[in-house]
Amino acid sequence: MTPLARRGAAALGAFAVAVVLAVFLAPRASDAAAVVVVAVVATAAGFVGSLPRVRAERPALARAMLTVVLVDVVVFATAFLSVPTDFNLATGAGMAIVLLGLSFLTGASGQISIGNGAFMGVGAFATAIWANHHATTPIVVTLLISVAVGALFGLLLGLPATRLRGPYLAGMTLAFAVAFPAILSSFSSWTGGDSGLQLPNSATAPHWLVSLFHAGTPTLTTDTLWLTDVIMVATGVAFFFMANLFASRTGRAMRLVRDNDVAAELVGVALPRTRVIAFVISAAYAALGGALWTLLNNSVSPATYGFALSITILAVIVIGGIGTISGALIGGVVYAYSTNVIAWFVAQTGLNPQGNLASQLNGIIFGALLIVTMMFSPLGIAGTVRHLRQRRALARE
Amino acid sequence: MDSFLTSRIVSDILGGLTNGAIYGLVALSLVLVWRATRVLNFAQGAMPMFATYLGMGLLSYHWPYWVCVGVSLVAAFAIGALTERVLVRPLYGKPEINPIVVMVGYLIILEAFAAAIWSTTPRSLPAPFSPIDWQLGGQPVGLSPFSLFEIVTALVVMGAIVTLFRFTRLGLQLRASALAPEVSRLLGVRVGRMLTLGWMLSTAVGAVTAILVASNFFTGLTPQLMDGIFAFGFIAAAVGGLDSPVGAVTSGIVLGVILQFVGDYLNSNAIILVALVILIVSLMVRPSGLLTRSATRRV
Amino acid sequence: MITVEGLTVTFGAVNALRDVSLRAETGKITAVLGANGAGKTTLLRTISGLVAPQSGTVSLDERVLTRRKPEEIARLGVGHVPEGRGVIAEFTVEENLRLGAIVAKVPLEEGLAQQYEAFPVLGERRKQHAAKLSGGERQMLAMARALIARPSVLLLDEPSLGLAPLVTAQLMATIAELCATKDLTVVLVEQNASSALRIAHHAVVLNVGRVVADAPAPQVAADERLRQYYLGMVE
Amino acid sequence: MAISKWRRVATAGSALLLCATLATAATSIGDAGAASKARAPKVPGVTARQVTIGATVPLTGIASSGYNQVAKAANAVFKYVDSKGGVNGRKIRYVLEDDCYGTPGFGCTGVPNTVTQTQKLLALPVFATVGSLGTPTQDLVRTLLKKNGVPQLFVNSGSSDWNDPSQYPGLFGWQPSYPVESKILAKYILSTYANQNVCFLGQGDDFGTNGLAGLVAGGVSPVVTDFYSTTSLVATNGASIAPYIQAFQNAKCTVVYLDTIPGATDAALGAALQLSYTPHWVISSVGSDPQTVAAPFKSLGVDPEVGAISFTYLPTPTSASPWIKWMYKVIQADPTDFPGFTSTSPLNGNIEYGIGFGVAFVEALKAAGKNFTRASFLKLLTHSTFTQTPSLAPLQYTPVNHQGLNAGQIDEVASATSMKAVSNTVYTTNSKNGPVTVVKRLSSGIPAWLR
Repeated sequence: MTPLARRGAAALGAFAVAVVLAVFLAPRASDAAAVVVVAVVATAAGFVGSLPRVRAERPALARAMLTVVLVDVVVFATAFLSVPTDFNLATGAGMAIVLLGLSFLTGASGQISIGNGAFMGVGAFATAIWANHHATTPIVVTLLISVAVGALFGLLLGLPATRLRGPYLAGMTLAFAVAFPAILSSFSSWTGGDSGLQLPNSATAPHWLVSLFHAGTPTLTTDTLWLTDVIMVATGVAFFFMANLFASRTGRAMRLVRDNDVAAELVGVALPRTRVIAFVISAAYAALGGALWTLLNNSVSPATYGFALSITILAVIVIGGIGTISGALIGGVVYAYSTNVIAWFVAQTGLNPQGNLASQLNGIIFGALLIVTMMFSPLGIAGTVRHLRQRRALARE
Repeated sequence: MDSFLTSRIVSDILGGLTNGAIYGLVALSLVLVWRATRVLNFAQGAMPMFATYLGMGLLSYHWPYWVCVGVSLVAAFAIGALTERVLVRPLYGKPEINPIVVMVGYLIILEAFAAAIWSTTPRSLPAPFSPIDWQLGGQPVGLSPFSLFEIVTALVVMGAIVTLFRFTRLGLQLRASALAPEVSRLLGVRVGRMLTLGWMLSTAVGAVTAILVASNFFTGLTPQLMDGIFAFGFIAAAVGGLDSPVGAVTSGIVLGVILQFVGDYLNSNAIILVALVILIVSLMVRPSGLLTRSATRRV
Repeated sequence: MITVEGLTVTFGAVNALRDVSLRAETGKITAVLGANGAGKTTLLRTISGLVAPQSGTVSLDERVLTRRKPEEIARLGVGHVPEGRGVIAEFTVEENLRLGAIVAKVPLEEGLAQQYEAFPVLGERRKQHAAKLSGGERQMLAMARALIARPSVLLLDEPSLGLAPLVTAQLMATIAELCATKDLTVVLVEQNASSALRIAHHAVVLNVGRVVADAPAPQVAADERLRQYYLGMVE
Repeated sequence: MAISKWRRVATAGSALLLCATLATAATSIGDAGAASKARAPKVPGVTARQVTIGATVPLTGIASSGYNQVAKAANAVFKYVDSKGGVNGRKIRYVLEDDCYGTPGFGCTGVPNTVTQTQKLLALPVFATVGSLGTPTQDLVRTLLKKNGVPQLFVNSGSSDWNDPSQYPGLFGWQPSYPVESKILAKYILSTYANQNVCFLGQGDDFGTNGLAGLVAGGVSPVVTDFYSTTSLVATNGASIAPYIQAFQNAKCTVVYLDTIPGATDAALGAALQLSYTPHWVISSVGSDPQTVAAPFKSLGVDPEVGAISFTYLPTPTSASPWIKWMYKVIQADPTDFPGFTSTSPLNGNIEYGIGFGVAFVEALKAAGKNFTRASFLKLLTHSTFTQTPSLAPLQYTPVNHQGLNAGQIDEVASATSMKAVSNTVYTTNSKNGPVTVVKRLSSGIPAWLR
């Protein structure tokens, strides 16, 4: 069988499975039709995107197709999952966006930030504050505003960061993360102090969108689902841009900076500028993730965006694979489901779930994973998988 | 004269010196590790916290106070040595983010273990001296025997470290190992041991700090004891320059005094914000610290 | 006496030294010559334990040095003045010397006095930071720092690098004198072959990690082929 | 060059088009999911033999000391009831999720926020959340729980946010609201410390602002009012409180009113001790539990809290209330969560609190009968008055009042482990400008089925 034929067969098989699933699981004809649309788009995109010729000659198109497939599959899946699972997935997707930004910062410029939880908070609060003052602004616009505010903060902190090397930069971002909730609290007339803010309109779908796509008024559950899907699409768009950025000239220049900044300077890379750009992009991504969390939670509080979150972000990206795109996505999944897994584990051990040890297991496991990952496989799960595949490929030759 | 000594400004200065002494000690312990091994130790608060639990926990078995302090220091030496040998040694020569991440993981683990073993309920540590301010004419002067003890301890520890580094054979080897490990080895210096010793010293300085903190702020000994203090200590170390022990203690003390005035005259919720601004501004002016001699970057 | 037998050192896929054997006699100067990248520095670093060889042994008199740590080898009496001198710029002259005396068996004050006598310029500038010294003075300091420990072997890596010809000549004279009076085993790595050959008793020529000549110094100096192809000494 | 540029534009365009298709498909799929999710069990979290309820509480982090016992004490009640055959044949399963009070701090790494933890409870599913802790944390999940139709019962906080039946019909408080408490304390201040300077320190959220509002409504106008931020408190190990106390001393306040959590109470008392500043302390019930507050001072030999005035809506452990004996019995029957608890162990305010709302829940469940739904349960609750309950005065809900308790008495910190009643008069008032009056009808003893 030629590779082309094999791909074609696989795509057809996936299509068939999707249609069967759709017919059995969706009770109404219109839903079945929607599922079929998704299945067709996914299958076609997957087919086109995986063609070797497309991948070689039109990498951006291939990446777009890959994005579509990923998002389609997840959105397709969410329709059949329970509401909390959806919520977990959406939370993880928001986190994945943050991780994409951090991964880019580290992977492309060799810098590390321990303050991305605070940048998330910037986006989260920007959304809440804007929505409280301008309730009629479409959600997409509010999101864009939040991203811009996040980027601005990134620029403010990134300017001194251009002159700092690793540990100083890490320390400065750490100080920002520690200070951030207290800063929010001291501007309480804007931020609601320690109590935080509620979204005024409870993040209902914009009416034009609802009337366009939903038959009646959205029910409680569809409301959540709608948000989940929006977040998935946002994650897809963020992923697509990041994938292009990694492959672009800027991305290459940044990797050069990471590997050898003296050499990079010699070949004409403007060091401070590249560092600032990387920092700003990671802050903007973090802000988008935070803004989406605000929509998802309907509310925002300073304490959520404290130091613990920044540390958790660092932990999940390291476990997923810092500096890689797939690592960010894996990290998002780890974030979404790790506590469930740990809770399950606690149940298996028979420890008193309210006891000292059980309530600290989260920390013990996360800490141990961080150390073990950095010691034995610094590129995390993504790096390990890549390594194993290369080894297998070598063994085949 | 009495009214001057009990005035707001004087009591702010004295209170600031007390807090600043603690910041300075944390900064000093960071500098010790940084000089020895070029690692910014994010577990710098958690390691001494653990040692303090091990040592001062013996108080509940009615061990004498100073013996418990001694045990804490010994525990700190052991934790410092073990950490350097097991966790840090494999990281030399790796990209600079690796030790950062590992030490963050270590911090998480240490705090989780401490909470799992000793719970998060604060433990009360007796202060060796009265924590109640002296009075003049019925007015407190902003200084208690214990806070004086804190300031003196900070200065003594700094003095001891400076003496060790400047005037002893061991200090010479410690400095040489940090500055030029390869050359030092060629001259017969047991560099590995010196690096370990750097971590041991740093953890011991940390343990002194942790005991003071746990006895001082009426919050008792908790697993998160050093979290906030660490941030201020780092700011002091970064402003003073990570290479300079004297700079670290000095800027810690200055930071303490400034923040005391901010808390008193501005708002105590603004303390952290001001500290952050000080950090950012000073790093913009002198990226390698205000009080270091050279601003050259090591390649 | 330093004996090197069948030494092979590789860095990744590159062979830095291939089956190198040589012998540096006590009280003699053995020059190791060769072009840039011939493996001279690697040879010295392997002798003093900084580089672990793939195979082969290094011995000091009867004692095997291979697989010992550099600090142990230093304590056995091997002094190594590294390329670029390795003077600690942040230290004062005296601190550098005190560091050198860590492994010394004689009292510190006695050792310092001796070195200040041998290198008066260092005595004059003992409180100054090494960063302020000139190239020649730094080389003096590096040698004094190695000698204060009273080593039986002195490994010198390109001592003439970056020095003016006159200073180089002076330095070579000092080395020759030291070797004669203290019964030192000197291994002198040099790219500046002519000045090294002037004082050396024996010479080994390396090319791409291999020994291409091992003979008394005058003989090497007279070999037109060696001079031309490996030592770059074209008149 | 020009061609490749066009190619890029075309690629980007096609990508966007795909995303748009996707959004269309995604949103229409929502309906499919909704339909499939509609076939849920009749009463979520309720089976023939078990009722599952849950709460988010701080088991780790800065707020965990003391507060981590509250829900465990409630659970002790449920275990005790279960051992007697449960309520209407059903046992109660109480699931606690740690949310670390949402506070920043290294100790809470890997602990998700309140929203995520609440989602986990929804996934179980739970019939209701009962006794979740914290004003800011529970504010965050009000909408979420409402959307999912999950009752949010007996929130562990005295904020007036829980009393908003028109917006949140499923939301119920339990303890007296902060304004009620501070108004009753204001009456005490006016009568006992007439014409003295009062200073106020409150938490920088609803807790502090509601408390101050009640104090002012009660006729006390503090000469200095300050609000601390919990995040600063955490970051400075309590040192951020000291300047406020210094300011109070400078203002010559002889009465200091604290609306603080225990950690902040400690910081305030400690700072005053250092300054040899000895005002009359009046401390909200939230932050006055003697045992928790005394912990850091244990080795000093002084407990600066002794003599402080506070407020309680539960019987003091030294009182003759039959409930106190019962509480000891319940806690001693649960050695898993309370190891080493004996008849001589001090019964602290946190344990009493947990038992208090635990009993309230089992009584409500008992009243709801064998067959109930979320709607019928809530309807019953809004028309209930529980007179046989641990609180001093009966617990009452009406369709327009979801606050819960609204009465209590003044008590005084007698030692490092106990409170004593200043008098046995129980007062009540409302959150607005109503007068403070004496409650005539107090709670009676323990119902037979609970004994």
